[in-house]
Amino acid sequence: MVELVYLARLRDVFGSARETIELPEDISSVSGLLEWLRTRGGAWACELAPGRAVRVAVNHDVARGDTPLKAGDEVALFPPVTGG
Amino acid sequence: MVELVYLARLRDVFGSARETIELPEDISSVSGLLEWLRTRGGAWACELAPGRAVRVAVNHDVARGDTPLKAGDEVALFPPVTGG
Amino acid sequence: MPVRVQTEDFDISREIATLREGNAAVGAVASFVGIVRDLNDAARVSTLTLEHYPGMTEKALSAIADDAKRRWDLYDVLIVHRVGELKPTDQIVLVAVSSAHRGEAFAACHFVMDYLKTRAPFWKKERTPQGDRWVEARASDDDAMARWQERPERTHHTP
Amino acid sequence: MPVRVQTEDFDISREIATLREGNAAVGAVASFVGIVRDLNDAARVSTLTLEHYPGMTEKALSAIADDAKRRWDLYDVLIVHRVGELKPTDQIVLVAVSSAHRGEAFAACHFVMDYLKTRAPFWKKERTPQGDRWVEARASDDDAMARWQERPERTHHTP
Repeated sequence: MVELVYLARLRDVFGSARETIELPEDISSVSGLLEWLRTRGGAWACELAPGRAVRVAVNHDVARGDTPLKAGDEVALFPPVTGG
Repeated sequence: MVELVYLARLRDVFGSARETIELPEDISSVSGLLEWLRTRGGAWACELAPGRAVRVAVNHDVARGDTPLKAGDEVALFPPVTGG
Repeated sequence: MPVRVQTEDFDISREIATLREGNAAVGAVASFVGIVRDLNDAARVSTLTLEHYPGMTEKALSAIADDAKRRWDLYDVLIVHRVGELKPTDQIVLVAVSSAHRGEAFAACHFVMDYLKTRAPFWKKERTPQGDRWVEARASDDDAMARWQERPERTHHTP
Repeated sequence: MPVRVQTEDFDISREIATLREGNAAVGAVASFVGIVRDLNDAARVSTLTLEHYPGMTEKALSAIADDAKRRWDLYDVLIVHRVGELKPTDQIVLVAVSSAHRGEAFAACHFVMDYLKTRAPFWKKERTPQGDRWVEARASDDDAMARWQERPERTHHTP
């Protein structure tokens, strides 16, 4: 099980703040997860399309495409930050 | 008549905060005034010796050696500033 | 408490007094306050809602403060960032840095703000007469942060 | 009152509130507070006495503030400098700069402090266990000011 967290504009367009998913066996990294989410189509395919500015954090640390995933991780997806 | 103002350490060593002097006729600039003050000897000769870091202001504006002097001017002598 | 995320407003004087407390060697405090403007990208802003990612945000702010302490000779770094609904003229963020001398305090305070703008998970949503909109990240903020990587800005000693 | 010389202490929050008053376009306030340290050049300081040159000092501070306003896009510049007898941990000087964006505010605030240190007629006398002594000007302060003449530091637009 992996906990997905959607923040700010992504939460709005996905219509969901978080969900718990069973990670398919063949997915072991952030880029694999994004690819899998894209297959949901609609807002998922559009917002997570390659080249879109999506940031990912795994367990509260900034992650990259090759950051590995394992059961129990909290994976957050969010737009570029705009605080301060 | 010219009003001389001594500030900070210079006031201490000259033992005077201000004095009014009759400007000798042949003195028409800051450097002339300093030369003339040096002839008083003692602390005057020492503190105003060429090469010493003395700052001069005429009527509240920073002055240089060739800044002209005229009757009624307020001329201040002080060490480099140390505020802030 | 060098890093805080809160809905309540903050008092700059009180925050700086706490930052300096008990340290008579502090000679310089540089600080920055970010404020909600009534106009952004030509649109009237009536409300600004700030969202964060609890847990990660505090961690990111602490990392930025620690990074500043490694780069410059500082006594302390304080970051207070508000979240929730804010109005024009409301204070959003306070960064305050204490050190012996001013050069370090200025550089570190500027650095923390530049990093916070691009690294700390906060998002702004504006309410304008045209409706609600999420504020877009600015390329100029990336540029501002990038310059700290080019030249690590070890300031000369300016008391 | 953008420039003041006074014996009384100042409250940073109140000063910044006054600086911002009535202007909802202010998005950034950078400020600096200089503080009496208990140790200077390895000597314990018990009292610091600050002297100024009434008339010229206010004029010099106004000129520095005006210079900053010409160099950067600012709303306002405030300078408050104390004179008289101060103790370690007492506040000496406050510089606060308001602008739309942070880059301008930071640069201008730093600039004003660097200029003030070498151009504003203030003098410090320290009381130490070894007796009273006038503080000597530092070459590093001249260096700090000189860098603003080399590169006028037109900051890029960083909101």
